[in-house]
Amino acid sequence: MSAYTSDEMMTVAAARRLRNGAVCFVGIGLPSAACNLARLTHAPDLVLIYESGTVGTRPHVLPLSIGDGELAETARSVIPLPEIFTHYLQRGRVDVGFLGAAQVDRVGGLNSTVIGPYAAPQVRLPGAGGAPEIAAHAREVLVVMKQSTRTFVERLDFRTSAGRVRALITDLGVMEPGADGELVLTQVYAGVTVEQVRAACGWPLRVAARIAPVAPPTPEELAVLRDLQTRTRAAHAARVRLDGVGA
Amino acid sequence: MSAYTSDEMMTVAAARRLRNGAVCFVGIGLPSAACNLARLTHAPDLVLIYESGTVGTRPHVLPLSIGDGELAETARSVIPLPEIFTHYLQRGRVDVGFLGAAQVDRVGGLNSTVIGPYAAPQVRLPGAGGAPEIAAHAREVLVVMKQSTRTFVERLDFRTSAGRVRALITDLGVMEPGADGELVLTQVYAGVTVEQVRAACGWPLRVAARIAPVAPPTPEELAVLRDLQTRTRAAHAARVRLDGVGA
Amino acid sequence: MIPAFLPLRDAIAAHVRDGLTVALEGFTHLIPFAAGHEIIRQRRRDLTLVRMTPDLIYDQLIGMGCARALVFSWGGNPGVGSLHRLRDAIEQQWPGPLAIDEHSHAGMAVRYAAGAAGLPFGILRGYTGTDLAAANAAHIRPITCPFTGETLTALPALTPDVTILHAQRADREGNVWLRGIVGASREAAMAARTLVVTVEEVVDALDAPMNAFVIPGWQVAAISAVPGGAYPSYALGHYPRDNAFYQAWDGIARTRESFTAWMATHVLGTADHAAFLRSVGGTG
Amino acid sequence: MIPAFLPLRDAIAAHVRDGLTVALEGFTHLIPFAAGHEIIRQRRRDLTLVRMTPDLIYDQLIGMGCARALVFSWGGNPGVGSLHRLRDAIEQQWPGPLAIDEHSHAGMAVRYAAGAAGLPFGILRGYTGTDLAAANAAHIRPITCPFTGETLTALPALTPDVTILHAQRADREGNVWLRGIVGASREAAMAARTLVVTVEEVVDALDAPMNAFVIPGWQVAAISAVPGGAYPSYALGHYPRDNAFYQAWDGIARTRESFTAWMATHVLGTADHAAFLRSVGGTG
Repeated sequence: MSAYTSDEMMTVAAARRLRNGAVCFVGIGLPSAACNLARLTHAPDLVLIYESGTVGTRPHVLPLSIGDGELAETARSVIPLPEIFTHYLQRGRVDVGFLGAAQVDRVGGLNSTVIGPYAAPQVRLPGAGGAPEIAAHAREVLVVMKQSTRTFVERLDFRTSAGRVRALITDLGVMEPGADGELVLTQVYAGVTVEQVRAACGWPLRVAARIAPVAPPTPEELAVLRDLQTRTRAAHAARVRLDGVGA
Repeated sequence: MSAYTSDEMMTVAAARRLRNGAVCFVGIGLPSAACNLARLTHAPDLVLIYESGTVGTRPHVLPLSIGDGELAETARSVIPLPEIFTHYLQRGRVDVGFLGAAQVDRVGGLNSTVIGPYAAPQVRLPGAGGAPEIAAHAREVLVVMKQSTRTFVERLDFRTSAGRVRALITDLGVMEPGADGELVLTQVYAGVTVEQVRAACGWPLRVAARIAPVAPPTPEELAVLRDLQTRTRAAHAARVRLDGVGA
Repeated sequence: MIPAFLPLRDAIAAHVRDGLTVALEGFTHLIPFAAGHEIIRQRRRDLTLVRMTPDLIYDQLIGMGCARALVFSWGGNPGVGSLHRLRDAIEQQWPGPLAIDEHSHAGMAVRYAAGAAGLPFGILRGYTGTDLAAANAAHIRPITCPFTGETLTALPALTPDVTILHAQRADREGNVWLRGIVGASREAAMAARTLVVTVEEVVDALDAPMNAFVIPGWQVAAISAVPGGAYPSYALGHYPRDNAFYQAWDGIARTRESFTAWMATHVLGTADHAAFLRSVGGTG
Repeated sequence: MIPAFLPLRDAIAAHVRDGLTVALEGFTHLIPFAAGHEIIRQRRRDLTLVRMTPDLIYDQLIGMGCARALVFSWGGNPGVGSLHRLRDAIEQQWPGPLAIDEHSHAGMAVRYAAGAAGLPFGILRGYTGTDLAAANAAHIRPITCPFTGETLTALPALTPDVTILHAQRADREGNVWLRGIVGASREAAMAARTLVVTVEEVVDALDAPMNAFVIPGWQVAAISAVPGGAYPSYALGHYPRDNAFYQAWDGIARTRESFTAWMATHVLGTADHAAFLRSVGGTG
């Protein structure tokens, strides 16, 4: 169990940032894995809110979509989506919001809209979803993204959400905003050098005077995460048959 | 059964105005009696909406308050009150709104707020409730009020809702707006003279060239109405005891 | 995380302080009478009371001198007539002056909804052709649609310091389930800085159907189990509205003397809601 | 009063005409796939398609040339990746150009809610510091709070000509009960000029709990019983989401050729939804 992937390290590093009892606005993918890992380890009373309208949900397998039935069936309450954005997010009831994106800039601005010009994009990305208001209203915003010079860019092609990031957790380390708002490398994972992090960043990355060490995933963290992902893969691979439906 | 009161005639006249299938925004008191009388006689598919959030309700006894349990238990759906005013009334889904008031003027403006100046009233009345928006948004507004020179006034002390009235049904007859919006007497009940109606009105009442006759309550109308009111009085007189509660 | 489960006396003492803006909501149904009586027993003063329909409990709070202001849309005894104590306060300033911030039902719903949504104001097509806006210009203003140019009405958000609700049921995590007519309870709860709830019962599992109106426990500051806590209003599934009491209130509240005597006996003279219920003949 | 109970083919033919603005809502759950396929079979054109999350069914409608515009807030295959047909339309104008009116989820919810409320616009604290407003100035404008002076964002109401929903159940009066994740279905339904619903089953009595999300039959224009009508999305209590199909769609839709062939076989080549389900191996 000593070997682990950089994705696993990133997920574990994100999970550790969540204090027990926090109210989290959870996105699909890595944020969902991190939040549920935290809930299944050190933070059993984490309140997970998915934008589909499920509040206080405790899924047994990770959802593929933001609105899988698993989320509804394990939720404390299932409410209309508009109330998630008004009564919870905009009203200031969300402690932690998680975001990812196709591009991030040095102040934590995010792009998930287009690569190239908006009117004639080279790549049309999915778009904003909940991101602009999560970035605006969650007390604390965490961004989780794998690093590359293609995605950590000097200039965003489109600003989908404003920079207001408490921590940017990558597959190499962690960046946090300095006093002027520019992201500073504050942690690197075991076996990663500062030069590696710099090389995978598209702007000249500032580095903190003191780089904090990050403990590798514990055996428990790895076991819980892998178990969750195994259950999830099995659940998502099964084709659905409707033979009984309408019979 | 040939004898009937002027209140009964007024309720029956109001009930007859409701076509089967209409969506009615119902207020407490006489409107509620009229709507349920219509539902129990010629308009079984009348859709009754009470502002408390009960949609498509079919009470067995008339409610004393706008939110009696009877309304919830016999409703097709029970929804939050704000949706009644937004999704139903303001969105234009209500065919008929019923109003009453302490004062009415010659264009159907209504006062249910104060007698005397607003800042220092002689009589503080309950206030607007749903009236301003019912008057504004229902396709058709019916007002039901007993006539007197004290209540049918030249000048309102306060305009709680704007005049936009299809018919003003009194205990003596019916007034409807003319081309310029001023109310004109168009019907009088059997046994009532035009002079009586004029004498009980605080402004010089216009009278239509042809006054339509109004058929007295039928035996069925009277029987259904009296039965409903008898059931209702019995239900409201019973004191509630909570001996089992919390046991 | 989990709300404090407190005796009602302690919940009111902890959260309802002199001078605060307090909303006791519930539209005819689930009106938190027990909480209102406890506020009277603790002789709170200078409250700004918010409620769509003041009802008897606000008649009592106003008559007992707890309020300096009232935010409302319909102040009567439903199906019966006046609230005599509310009238006396406005018409004769007894027991003291009462400032009013008056709206329509639709307007109050919009104001709560704006507060619940974290917005500074809400909009409606309303108040047109009425004297309401002129009477309350501080809280009712025109606004222009930036797309159509149409003029609508803007109203400021309501964000009570404390909202108090009564519900049928809470579980041990403090999740609260309201069932039946809910009025603007959801919006009043979400608009509040602090939410206090009384319930008919605390159970191990809510057993609420999916999509029920459940307030998560982590949003609730304090919960008090108060069986009969909505009486003489009602709690669907527990006891009906005491319409006869509502009718009797008209006589009790008509004079200052009969009102004061009744309150001295049944509210100030009772230690808690169970004693109140016994004293009015609701139990025992 | 009571909606028309029609075969889906007739319901679509009667209500979805070329050039209309049509919203097929349902957030991941209860997505009306059968209705979308029927629109494709009937070769509707120039539709303005409205949906928070376009999902596979809009990928199909767009790829088959039914749409001239898209109003949306997130256009991907959830948890999988791109909607390749949506991308191809925007990036390469295939099979034709696609105008877009793009928002955030919060913004789309506000737009539906404004439409549902009969207001010309809605407001939110949103879009601040983003490029969205500049990219879509026709539909995103600043507005000033008349009480605080704060600048907020105004968005125009959405009022689809036709909203189509899928639900678990309707009764014989046409009352419709949706259970589980509802997304913005309520607002999309109330905003619509015409509401068309497909259901898993029509029953004698809904047996919905009080406070359930029930749409009164008199607001529904047409109801079609279509078992499996949300597949490969899901209907809670009837069948789960076919996550494996969503993953497989990535390969099917990746090229114009594989997409067109699949649609020819499974949608254009099937007479109705039952035949579609058989053809994709969901039944039979």
